[in-house]
Amino acid sequence: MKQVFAATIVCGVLSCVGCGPTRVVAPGADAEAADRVRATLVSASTSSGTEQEAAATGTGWGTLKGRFTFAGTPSQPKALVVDKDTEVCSMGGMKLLDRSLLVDPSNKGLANVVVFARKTSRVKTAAAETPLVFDQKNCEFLLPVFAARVGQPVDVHNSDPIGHNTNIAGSSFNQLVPAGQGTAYKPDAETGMPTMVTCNIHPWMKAYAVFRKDGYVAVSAADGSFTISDLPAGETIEFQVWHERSGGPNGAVGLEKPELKWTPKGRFQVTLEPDAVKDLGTLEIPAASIGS
Amino acid sequence: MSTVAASTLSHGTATSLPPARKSRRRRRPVAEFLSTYVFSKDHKVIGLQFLFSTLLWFLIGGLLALAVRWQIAWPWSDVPVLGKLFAQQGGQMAPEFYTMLFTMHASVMIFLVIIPILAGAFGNFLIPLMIGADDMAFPTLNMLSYWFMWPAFFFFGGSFFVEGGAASGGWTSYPPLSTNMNSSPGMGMGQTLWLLGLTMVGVSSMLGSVNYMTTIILMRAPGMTMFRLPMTIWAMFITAILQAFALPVLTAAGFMQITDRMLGTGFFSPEGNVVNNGIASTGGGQPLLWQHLFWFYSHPAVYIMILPAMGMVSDILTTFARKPLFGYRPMVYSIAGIAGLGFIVWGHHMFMSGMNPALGITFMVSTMMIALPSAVKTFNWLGTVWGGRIQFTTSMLFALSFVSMFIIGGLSGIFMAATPVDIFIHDTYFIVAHFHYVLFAGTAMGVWAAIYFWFPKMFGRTMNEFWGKVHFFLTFIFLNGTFFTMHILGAVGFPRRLADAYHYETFHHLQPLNAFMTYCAIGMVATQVIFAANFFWSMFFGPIAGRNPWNSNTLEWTAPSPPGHGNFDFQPVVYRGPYEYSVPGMEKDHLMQTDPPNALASAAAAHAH
Amino acid sequence: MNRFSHVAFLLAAGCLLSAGCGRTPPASYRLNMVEATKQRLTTEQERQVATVLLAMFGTPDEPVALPETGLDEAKLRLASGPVRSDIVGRKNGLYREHCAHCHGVTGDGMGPTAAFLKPYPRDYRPGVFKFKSTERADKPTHADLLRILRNGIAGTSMPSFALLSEPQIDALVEYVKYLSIRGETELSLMRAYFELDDDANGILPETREFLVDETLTPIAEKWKSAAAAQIVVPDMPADIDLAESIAKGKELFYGDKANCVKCHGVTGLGDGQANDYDDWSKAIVEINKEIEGGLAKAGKTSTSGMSAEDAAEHRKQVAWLGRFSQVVDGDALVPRTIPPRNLRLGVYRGGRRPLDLYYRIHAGINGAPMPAAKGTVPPEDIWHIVNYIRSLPYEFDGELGADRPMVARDRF
Amino acid sequence: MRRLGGIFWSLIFLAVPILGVATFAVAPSYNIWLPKDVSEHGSSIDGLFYFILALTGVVFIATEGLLFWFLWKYDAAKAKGPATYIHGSHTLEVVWTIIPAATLLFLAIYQMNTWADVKMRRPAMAPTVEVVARQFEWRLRYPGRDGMLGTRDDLFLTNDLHLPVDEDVLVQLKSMDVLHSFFLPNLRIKQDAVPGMKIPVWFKAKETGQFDIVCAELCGWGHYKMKGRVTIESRADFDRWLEETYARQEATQPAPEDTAAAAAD
Repeated sequence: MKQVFAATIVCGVLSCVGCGPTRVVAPGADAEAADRVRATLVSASTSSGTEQEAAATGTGWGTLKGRFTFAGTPSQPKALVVDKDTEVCSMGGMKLLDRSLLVDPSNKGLANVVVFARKTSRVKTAAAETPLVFDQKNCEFLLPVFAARVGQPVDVHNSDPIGHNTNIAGSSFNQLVPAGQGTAYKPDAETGMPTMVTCNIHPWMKAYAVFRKDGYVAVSAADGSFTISDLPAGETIEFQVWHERSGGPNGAVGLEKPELKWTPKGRFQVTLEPDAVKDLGTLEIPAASIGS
Repeated sequence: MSTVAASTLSHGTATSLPPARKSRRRRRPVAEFLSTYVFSKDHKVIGLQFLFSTLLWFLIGGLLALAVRWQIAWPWSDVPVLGKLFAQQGGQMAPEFYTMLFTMHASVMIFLVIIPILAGAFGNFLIPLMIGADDMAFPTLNMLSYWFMWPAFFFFGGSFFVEGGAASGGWTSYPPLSTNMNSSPGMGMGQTLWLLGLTMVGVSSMLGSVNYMTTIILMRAPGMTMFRLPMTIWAMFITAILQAFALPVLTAAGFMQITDRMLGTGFFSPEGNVVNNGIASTGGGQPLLWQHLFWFYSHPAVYIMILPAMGMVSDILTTFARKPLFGYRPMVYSIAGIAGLGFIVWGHHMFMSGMNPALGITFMVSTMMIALPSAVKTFNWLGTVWGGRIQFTTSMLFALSFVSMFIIGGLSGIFMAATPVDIFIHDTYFIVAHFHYVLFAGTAMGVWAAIYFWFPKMFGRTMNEFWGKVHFFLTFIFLNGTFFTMHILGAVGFPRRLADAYHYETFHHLQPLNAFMTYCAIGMVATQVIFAANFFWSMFFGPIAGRNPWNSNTLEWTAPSPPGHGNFDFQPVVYRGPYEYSVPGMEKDHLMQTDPPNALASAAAAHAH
Repeated sequence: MNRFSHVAFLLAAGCLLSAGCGRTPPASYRLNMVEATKQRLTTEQERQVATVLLAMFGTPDEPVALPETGLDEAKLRLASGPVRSDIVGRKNGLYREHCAHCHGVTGDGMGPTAAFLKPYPRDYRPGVFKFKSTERADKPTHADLLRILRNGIAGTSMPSFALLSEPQIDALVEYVKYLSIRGETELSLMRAYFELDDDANGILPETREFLVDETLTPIAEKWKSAAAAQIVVPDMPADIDLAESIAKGKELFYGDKANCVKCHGVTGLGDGQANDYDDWSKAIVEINKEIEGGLAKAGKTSTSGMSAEDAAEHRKQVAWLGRFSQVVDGDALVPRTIPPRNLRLGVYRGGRRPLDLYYRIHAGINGAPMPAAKGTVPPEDIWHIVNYIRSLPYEFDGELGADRPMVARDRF
Repeated sequence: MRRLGGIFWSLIFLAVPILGVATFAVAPSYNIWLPKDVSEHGSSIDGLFYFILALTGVVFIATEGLLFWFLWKYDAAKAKGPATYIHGSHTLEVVWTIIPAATLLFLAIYQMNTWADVKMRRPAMAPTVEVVARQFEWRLRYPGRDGMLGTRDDLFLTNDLHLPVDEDVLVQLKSMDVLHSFFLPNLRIKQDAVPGMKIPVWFKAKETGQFDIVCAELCGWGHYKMKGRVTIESRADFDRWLEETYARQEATQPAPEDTAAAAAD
């Protein structure tokens, strides 16, 4: 008899093998809706419904400044694993430290926070022709976060006696940079959120680059302060705030600042007066919003 | 049928006796149940446990075969039932899944069905009964031999659910494919479990074979000389010897492969062998070594898988031909001859393996020679049927089909033995046809014959003859439809184990034929539902059978059906060989081994008047 | 008891037979769940992406190619759908017959066999291909993909399909492009949600402007312009003899200008760099870091001290991290480091023509750490490096032992 | 009823030899038979195949026929009287032991020569081509102009084997990872490729044409993928092909068809 029951069980198992691999359920498409969408796509007629441009465009130029601080005590930065070219990369036993969370011990200032304007109606100056220098020394990018304007020449430089390569993720750029020389690069597209820059020869080397068409972008200094000047006044500009370690979506820094309409996507809005400096004062980033 | 099925007792005296039950001291019912049905040391219960387990795995193996056939007939098409598993892939099975399917089909059928059902189920059930012993020599070993199968069941069954799936290196699991975890999915945990399972089956068989040899040598009833043993017992005896001598080699080889995989010993893979950009193997091993060791066991093993069937068929043929076995001693000698030669022919599996071709010639000759005893046996079976009075019972039909099919399987073997021809048909469907004719059309049919024949002795009831014949008819048709066509597939050179052979121009046109074979295979498996239904129905509701429903001669038919603990309600004494049918000058057409000579005399006297 | 067991048996037989009637749902494309979760899309947003993609690209059985994609739907039909032959005996469903079990029905490089292969099969969805005749950031040309299909990729599990008929290979290439364009569109749609203004309340505009003009066309254009972006290869310097060229190449190989030695190693055995990833794996590595770090941090912080909404926020974050790790387990392969090529085996994945090596060195390998030498190393020097590399498998080098060339001889 | 039973069953068993022979008889007309043989030694292999087929065919028909006849004649329902009481016949046993033994022994000796030709009598020559089996493709390497394998002018190819007709060719067979088997159905050649072994395979093709290369030893999940093609062509064509392929392998500029396709793209 037992065997009979065993048979039943086994047959049961055999007949209902349909579980498949343990993957999360991906939502399926809505067929009717899809047909409707396809209809609109194949119809050459350009249906209206595009979001119109920002209406108000004032005159004059203003400046935005502020200062980011970190509420809480940052943990001791970890030392990076340096296993190649140690004679250069850890000269005299010098350790390379993880620079993803740099807080000024004196005034809690948080460095390397990126602030950039998402869209502006006007731009004051054209991209400068003087090349920016993005240098690396002792197997470390000198700038942990590097902001540049699209079209502005960048001299990706190597001040080390050894060769590097610089690989800007999501761009066309992954070039050899010979010792003591530089390689010219002209950012050709906006990055949106900052993108990672690495050296494949020394995988611990890491930095971030952000390229903007209008060049309205700032990286907070060691004391956490930042300034964006020559912004178009008289219109509501939405700014995006980013930090490498932020736990928000794509590194966005969300703050509790209703007066600035600060969203969880790390965006706030300000309207500048002509020839005036708007100081946002101290923007305190809670420890909780900084991810691992 | 009715007269045959009707129980006629050979012993007027025995009927009055109640079925013997050794008085056991009362225990709690649970313990009672456990010791009687689960951890029983009674050879009959153990035999039945083997029978049920193996039949269950027979079903699983058959379903695996169906999945394999589906892929061969309609490659990459939506698989029924299994398709749900592959929803992510549009319902088509992945090639490694296919390799896993045929690997496990072969492994299950060989190691969990054929070997244990012959030696385990029928060996256990029949040996003591047919030699007149009240049980095996070592009941505890006997119990262990069954319970050592369970780890194997779990290893084989469980391996389907580990990462990468079950073993997928073919049932021969040739290294380096099988020793290198990188070589294929299923070569990880699955293959290890497979090897462990194999070892467990080996242990079980070993315990069994020791037991069988001892029992047959020491515990025969008074008067049961070696040359009065029924062929079944002779076959079991020699099978046991084969196992005892061949198995250690396989077990050792299996452990070598395990250490190759787990500890990086390099028995089987050459140095610096890189598979799938994995880590290079170390230690200069030799892949052919495994093939030698493996086939040194596995060739005798194919005789382990057929000899007992031959023995049982011999007994069934004589019973239903009502005629003595033709050439009893030649039959015994040929079994012994097969067993002896079986140890020096393993190389014929390796003609194309890169083994020294000169060695190939040696093995060709020995292989040709091993066809001889098989031929002798076949002629003797024909001789047995000749001049008989054939009763077409289901059991007899299966037995006859065994002879008929074994002829095909035997003859097709000669093609493979001829080395030059083997160059072309090696690893094609010709060999697949060959071993399916021997193992399915041969052994499996023999097993069915034996089940229909001894079912009354196992459960005290006879199986339904009509449905039995339907079962035989359909199985017989479908199996030939499936397997005979494989010969001509092989003649085209259609290789085995290919997930999709139709992108080769040479084989492109063979798809319809394969589709036909798959239909037959589906029919064949579906037919077994009839058998299963008949089996379980008759177990409970079949007509009650007496001690000797088939008017057969051998000792088990003098015991009650089913025999109680201790088998015989009187000590059987043997006066003659097992095949005294249609002895002239007697009204009864069978003369049991236990019939005392005086009964014979009186019968003769009665005849005189 | 008897009857019951009998019934049990009939049940067993019954469920076996009835199981035969189980049908399989039609094949469907799987959403890029990793990106969707990374972008924290809601279920509605995921469904919108799926719907829009269905509208723009159809299903694996009935692919759709908008004219903007520049794809040939006839070819796609030949390659798509389940494996079958039509009346005239022409094979359809080529992709699922030859490719899907590694590259996956969706082209996500996650077919059933994928996880096992070293290296992993390509994930078409980011639209990044390694071996091509165009500059690093550009798409491969049709001819490049044809070459890969014909020759396979030596040293990987990508076999050669040279024995398929021309139209069949052509159809497969077209289908790979289709899957790639589809995947890129999916990515940019999913990323578009973050760029949305807040007044759009999380719904992408389902207009022709946005979907075709702003999303699909730029992607398709890159594919169309690939042919124009083919690298112009100067002729190999003829005035210099091979031995000399090889000597120069060796100098450059070890010099800190070309710097090959840093990764391919002093011996050229590819042992210079052990712990770098290709872009596909690196993305997953970063995600795993984020998840592990986040969960570890969450484990340390207690919600007790927080305000209600902070606590809610915190719980939401933890839930997201949990789901993300679950998604990555199911929808991404375990990242593996990518070793630099062993140059002494004589196995050249992108092809062994000097031309192929020139392309690799000139433009680097997109998606892989291999940087571009163009601009740093002048063309004729690149040719010298090519010659040197081609000589490595046959180089008799005392330090490496006299048996080293045997490597080339026995395993190319 | 029971009479009919006996008749029915014996006819079933009669169907075995009839249908069996029929299958083999009609198979060739459906082209389900030995593929076209283009090798020199193939004829002797096929001859042997037919010889064994005939031999076994006779035995098959005889034995199955006898079985049917006995079933038909000795059906208990029809035959009168008791069964023949006989335990065997020594002479018969001897006869049907000696005859098969002689036949089988003859068969064994008769085919040794063919076997030796295909597998033992290696022609004294350098390898025409090296075939290295790999999961899951056939890697081919031709010695270049210097006729030596392992030098810089080697020619590397995959799956597409070209060989000259009417010449002895020697294939040096190796495996890179696991067991494979080099199976040329139309050339009646099969040889396992074993990692760590260099196995010579030789044959002479009689006709030009294109034929399949099949892997006949399970080599992993992609076993079925190992499709190769052997092109047998005249010496002149073969040499031209070698030159062209070598030129293509050494290309330093994109092939015109590539740029053309690119332009068209």
